[in-house]
Amino acid sequence: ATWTGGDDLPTNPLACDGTAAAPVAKPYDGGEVTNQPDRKGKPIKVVDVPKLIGIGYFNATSKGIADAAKELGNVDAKTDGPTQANIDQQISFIDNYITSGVDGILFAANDPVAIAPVLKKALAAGINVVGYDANSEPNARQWFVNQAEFNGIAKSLVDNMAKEIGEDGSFAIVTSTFTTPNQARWISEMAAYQEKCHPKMKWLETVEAQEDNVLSFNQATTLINKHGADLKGIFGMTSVATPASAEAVTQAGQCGKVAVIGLATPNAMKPYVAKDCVKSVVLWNPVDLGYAAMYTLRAAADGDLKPGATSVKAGKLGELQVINGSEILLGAPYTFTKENINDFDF
Amino acid sequence: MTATLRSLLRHETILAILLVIVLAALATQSDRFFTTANLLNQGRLMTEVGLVALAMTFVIVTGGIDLSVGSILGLTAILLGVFWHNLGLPLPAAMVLAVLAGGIGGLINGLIITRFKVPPLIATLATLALYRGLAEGISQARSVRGYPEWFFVLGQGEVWGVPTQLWILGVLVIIAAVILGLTTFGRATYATGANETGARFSGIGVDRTKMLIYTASGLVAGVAGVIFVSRVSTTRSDMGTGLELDVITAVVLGGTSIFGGRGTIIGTVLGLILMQALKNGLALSGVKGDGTIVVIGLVLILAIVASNIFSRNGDG
Amino acid sequence: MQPILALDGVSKSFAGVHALKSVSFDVRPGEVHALMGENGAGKSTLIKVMAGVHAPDSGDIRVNGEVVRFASPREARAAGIATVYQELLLFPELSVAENIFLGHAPRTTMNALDWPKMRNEARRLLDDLDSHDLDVDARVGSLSVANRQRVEIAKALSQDARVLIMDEPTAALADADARRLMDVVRRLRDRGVAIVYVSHRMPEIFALATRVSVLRDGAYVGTSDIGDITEAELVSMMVGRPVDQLFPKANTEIGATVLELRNVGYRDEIENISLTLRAGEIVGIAGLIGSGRTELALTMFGITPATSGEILLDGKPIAITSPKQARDLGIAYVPEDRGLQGLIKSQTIRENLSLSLLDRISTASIINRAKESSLARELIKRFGIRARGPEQRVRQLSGGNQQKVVLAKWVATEPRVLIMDEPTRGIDVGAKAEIHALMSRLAGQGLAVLMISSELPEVLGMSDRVLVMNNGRIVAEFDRAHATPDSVGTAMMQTQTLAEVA
Amino acid sequence: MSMSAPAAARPAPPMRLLKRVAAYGQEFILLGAIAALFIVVGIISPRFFGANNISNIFAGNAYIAVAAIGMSLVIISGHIDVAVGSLIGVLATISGLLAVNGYPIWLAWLAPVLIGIVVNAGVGSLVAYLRIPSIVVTLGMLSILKGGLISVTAGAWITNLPEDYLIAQFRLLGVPSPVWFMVILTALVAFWMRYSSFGRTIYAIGGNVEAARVAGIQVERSTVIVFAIHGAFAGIAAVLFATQLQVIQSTVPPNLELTVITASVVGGVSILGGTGTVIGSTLAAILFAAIASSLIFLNVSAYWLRSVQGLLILITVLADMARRRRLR
Ligand SMILES: Nc1ncnc2c1ncn2[C@@H]1O[C@H](COP(=O)(O)OP(=O)(O)OP(=O)(O)O)[C@@H](O)[C@H]1O
Ligand SMILES: Nc1ncnc2c1ncn2[C@@H]1O[C@H](COP(=O)(O)OP(=O)(O)OP(=O)(O)O)[C@@H](O)[C@H]1O
Ligand SMILES: [Mg+2]
Ligand SMILES: [Mg+2]
Repeated sequence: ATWTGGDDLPTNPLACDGTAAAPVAKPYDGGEVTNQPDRKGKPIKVVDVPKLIGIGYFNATSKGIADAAKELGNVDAKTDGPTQANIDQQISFIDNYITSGVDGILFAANDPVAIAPVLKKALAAGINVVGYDANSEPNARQWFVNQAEFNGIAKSLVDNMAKEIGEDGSFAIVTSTFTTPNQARWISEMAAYQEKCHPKMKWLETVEAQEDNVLSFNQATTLINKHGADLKGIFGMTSVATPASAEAVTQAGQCGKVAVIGLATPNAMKPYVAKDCVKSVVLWNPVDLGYAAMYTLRAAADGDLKPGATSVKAGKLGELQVINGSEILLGAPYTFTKENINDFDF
Repeated sequence: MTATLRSLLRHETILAILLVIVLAALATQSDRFFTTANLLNQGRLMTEVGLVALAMTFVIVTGGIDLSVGSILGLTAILLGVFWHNLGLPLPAAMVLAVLAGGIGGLINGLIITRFKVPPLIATLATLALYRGLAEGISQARSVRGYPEWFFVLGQGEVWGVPTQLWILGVLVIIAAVILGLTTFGRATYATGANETGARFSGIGVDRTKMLIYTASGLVAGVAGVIFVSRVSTTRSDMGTGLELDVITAVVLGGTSIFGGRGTIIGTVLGLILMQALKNGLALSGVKGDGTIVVIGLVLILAIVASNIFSRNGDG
Repeated sequence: MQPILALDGVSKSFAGVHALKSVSFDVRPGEVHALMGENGAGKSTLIKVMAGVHAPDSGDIRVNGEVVRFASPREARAAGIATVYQELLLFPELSVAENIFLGHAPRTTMNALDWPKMRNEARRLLDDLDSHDLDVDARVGSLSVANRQRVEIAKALSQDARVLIMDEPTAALADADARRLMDVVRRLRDRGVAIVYVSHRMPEIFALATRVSVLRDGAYVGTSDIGDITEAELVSMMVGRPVDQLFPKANTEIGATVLELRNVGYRDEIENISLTLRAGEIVGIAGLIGSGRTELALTMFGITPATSGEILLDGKPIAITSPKQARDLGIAYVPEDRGLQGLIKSQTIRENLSLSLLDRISTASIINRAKESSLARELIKRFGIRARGPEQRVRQLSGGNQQKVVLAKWVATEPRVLIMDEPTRGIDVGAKAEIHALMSRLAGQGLAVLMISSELPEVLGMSDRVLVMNNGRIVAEFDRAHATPDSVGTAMMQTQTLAEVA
Repeated sequence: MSMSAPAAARPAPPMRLLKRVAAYGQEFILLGAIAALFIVVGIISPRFFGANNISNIFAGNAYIAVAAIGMSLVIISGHIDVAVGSLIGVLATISGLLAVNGYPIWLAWLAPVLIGIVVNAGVGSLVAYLRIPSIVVTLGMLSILKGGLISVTAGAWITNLPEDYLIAQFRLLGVPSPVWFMVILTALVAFWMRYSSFGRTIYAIGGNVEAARVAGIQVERSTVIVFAIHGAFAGIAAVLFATQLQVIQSTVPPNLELTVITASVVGGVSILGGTGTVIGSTLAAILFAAIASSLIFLNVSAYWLRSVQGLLILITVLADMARRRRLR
């Protein structure tokens, strides 16, 4: 089945040769905090509400936030959120923290539109709001720390796959659910980029496996059994699906015959990379992402990061660039390989 | 007060006392808990669960259960978007049609249960998957957004300083309480749950009663779906996932017997408030989400244990 | 001879109800000791104390002279006491064989259940009870009440008990089956088993019992050898007063035809039923078990709507497709199984009494509670229901009083046709007389009454006309003058043979 | 004219066989459904018959089948457990933590079973002695276990599992060990349910508690034991679940309780208690795996996957209802 999903947003594939698209200068389109008290240099209380808690990825961002808070010294940060990626519960969590009176909110949105009203409420209550990982509508938060742009991730994934399975290879995708916004965007961008730059590659199908280890494994295994030698590569779209797909390939004895490329955290992938079953894992460093988000929030609270700024200082990460009006770019996605994967621990 | 009323109210009394204690305790933990603004806001957040819990009370009193409500909510949300955005219907018409579609979902549950005598748990377990699947299939994972401003009055606005949907919940609570407590239909509901054969042999339209109740359950889930969309400004096919567990917890906490024949709307409302107060109050007191879940689980078990012990002492 | 089982000053109360007040009772090997009393007198409670279901509040239980305490029914059973309970306690989803042997099934050498042996033994026990047609593999849930009763008895017999307690074992049986059962009881008695026997049927008591003991309101009244007492004396011991005549059939004026059935059938259960019911008339239906009498009633009441034929009310064709519709047409049905079909036992008397006439005590669907309560109080008084008040739960009433609630509930709908299925099953003589009197009175007021009963004397005593059913058909009709035990009985039997030949 | 009607009247030998078939009807329906699925899908896409695919279908849901064995016992005894998914999540995490923290492997395998027994004996005690409906207790347990697990682990994945701990990846005679577990446990329990007195006790309690009580069955104790056995199977399922991959997610697998309950009831276990077999629930678990696999093979748009699953459940249940009505 071909990909029909995602959202109605236009895709914007990057140039095949990797020349960066000229950044479009865009005026600040974030939201404004009303009646923000003077927080400059004062201790602040911050809550981080990720999409869900209890998965490796958000454990890592949460660690980055904690690291940054400790480094800054004047931030009291904690992470709390739903146990399932559920828009409604996430909203309730944020709402409760607004009532309890925090100074800053960090979030990774389960749904950009659904989360907007409650974030606007936070802004109206004088709370600094910064997103990371998954954006909301721009005017519902001040800043968004973008780990890597959708089209950048798409390019990185598809290029890596093409390198491993050849320009005429066939591949399939294992994703969480078709409704997860980030994954849906990535897949749309991947489709567009593959069409444009690797037109002979064949996209076999996309299967859903929720954020469930064993289900991902079963789905990937079935893909291998179904397509046999036709299947040259599997994309894992989540930090759950990628190791499970690698496991499926391993247990099917297809290492080296079926490539696994995907978004994943290094720790979960180390065994497969070590055994050469997986050659490249694409991801930014989620610890850095959380770290940058925390610094951005602090800067916004201090009044150092104002609309119109072109960069922000983020501790050990240095200066980060502002793009798209109100987004802060963490950097290009990172490709973990056998050579460097053991340098990371998250 | 008559003996029945007393015995019926026993669990509710315990619950009410428990609620007062919990509210007092939470108020001492955080001075932001017991404020009008917070309480009204909590009312807004619990409306969808509350609406569905009202219908679920009837369902459980008949000795049934409806696990498909969360999926119906998701399906109506999607249909609202599809009717309005893809089919170009006026939004009010789309709202009505979406709610009706929820009713049809409930009607199908009722048909499977009454015509084919499939136990409600199994029937709605199947439609739980079916309706969610339809929502996914119809939406093809697309969201519908960009609703006009007036539509958000329902889920985000206020009327006389009180969240709009809380008025709807309030009105429906009264209607449900009157129907279940005072009318012939309510009596038929209790009789059906206590002894279905006996009710049928007494000239009660048992199947009709059940059909109406399951249909109403679907309709109310549809209304909750529309309110939900208005509250969060978007439609997604995974809306309402897991709603059934919250709803059933509220109803059971409210003293409705899972075996049927016993339960009140007052109890359900108390159960609902207790649950929401715990979620909110604990969060405000600095307890994390997972800790709150644990507390709610414990309260559910302890409340039922307590009322069992008290009522057994009472009955002898 | 020393009693094998004896109770000494046993008391038991439930939430303030003194069900037993210092009762003494014993039974010896080789005798049938009948236990008598009105509904609610405490017979079943006494039995449950002997069977280890209830622990007595005070008093002693002795087995072979030694004081014992039964902590559970298992211990009583281990002491050789087997019980057939009044409310049949069977497992509907399990087979007949398994129901009989549950808890003491034969084992193979490997200690696994020996299914073939279990089935054979079950077959043997059922054959002993002359129940050759009862399949040992049948699911008990699919059996008729009478067959379930047989399973219960086979279950008790399977334990090789020294004491066999039977609580109204014949209540659900037709005469012929009851006689077969009595033969079995005699055989066991002659084998030296001690038997405690509860029944409301006087003839059985006089045919079977060696001694009889009477309880009244939970108190022990006395014991007598059966030869030393007359039926009238026994009745007045039970009731504490002389009882009105049984079968007080008043001659009433029979009016116009109210309900007429023409060639009515339902699937292959009943066929070609034609009958007329007239105002003021009591029509009795006799028949053996499974002859389709209940099926006919269910069809007339809309539970199993007719699949063929015509039904006319006041000469106008009608369709009865649901009980609700039947009720609205003025047809009432007092069902066979009062616990399941007649009552909502967990609800109060008030709620039960008003359930079939809710429309009449409500305005715009809102129930008028004052009206409901006064209606309940009035009916309790009118039908002499012995209860604390309208708010008492029906579950707590004795069988006879429960039956009166069912009757009251239906009479209160002011029906034109009253169908009664086994209206006095398990009812004591006092209550029975009251119900009979009531039936007469209702007919006198112009009701058309259709009475199904397995007690031939009741059918003959109460009916203006008697229909005999067999195999789902009406095979004979007698008017009061010609309905004698011989003629009706012969009709029942003859057709039975005919059916077997066919 | 239905075939079972004359059979009911006089069971001649061939009719008796038919009746047996009818009595085990749900198992035959499921077997038929599985066979039909295999044939249809296999014809359309021969790779469906690949040895790997068949073995994956059987192995993939084996832990669900094992959990459904315990669940079936609970449902047959007239109760239900909606917390089984959370329990499996907790037990899998405990098992993994033991394995990576240097405890003996056998302990990592055994501990979940023992803890499952203890926890569910507690649940069973609340149900049996305090007379709290099982759905209420387990609804509470669902929250407690799920919230508790996340509080304790914060969702940290367990990696670096020792190779010899991964029991679900072992093979015997070329067959994955989960399949052995599933088949052997199902057969053992099926046999035990039919030939042991405790097995029959479970049916008795579920069929009619009052009758069971007067038949001398210690209803309360038996209920606790049934729940404890269910806990043991949850423990085994958790170990199979935990060792299937080289990482353990240490969260509660979404909707697992619904899948397990669905396997039981689609397998023919009456939700009202008193009837059913574990063979049915195992077949149902296999059917689900076969459906999930088939849908991918048949190129059914994954968007419609869940509707198809829902419909199939409905059809199986309706077929069962029709059969039962004919049986009556
Ligand atoms: N479990 C119980 N709880 C409360 N009251 C009970 C219980 N069992 C019996 N009773 C009461 O005890 C009294 C005696 O009842 P019992 O069933 O022993 O009467 P019975 O003589 O067997 O009557 P019947 O002829 O109608 O069967 C009745 O008033 C009944 O309501
Ligand atoms: N195979 C069966 N499955 C379920 N119920 C049955 C079956 N056979 C009989 N019954 C029920 O048993 C009762 C008696 O059946 P039927 O109407 O055939 O006989 P009857 O003449 O009324 O006999 P009885 O003297 O037992 O009342 C009815 O309630 C009927 O529904
Ligand atoms: Mg009795
Ligand atoms: Mg009958």
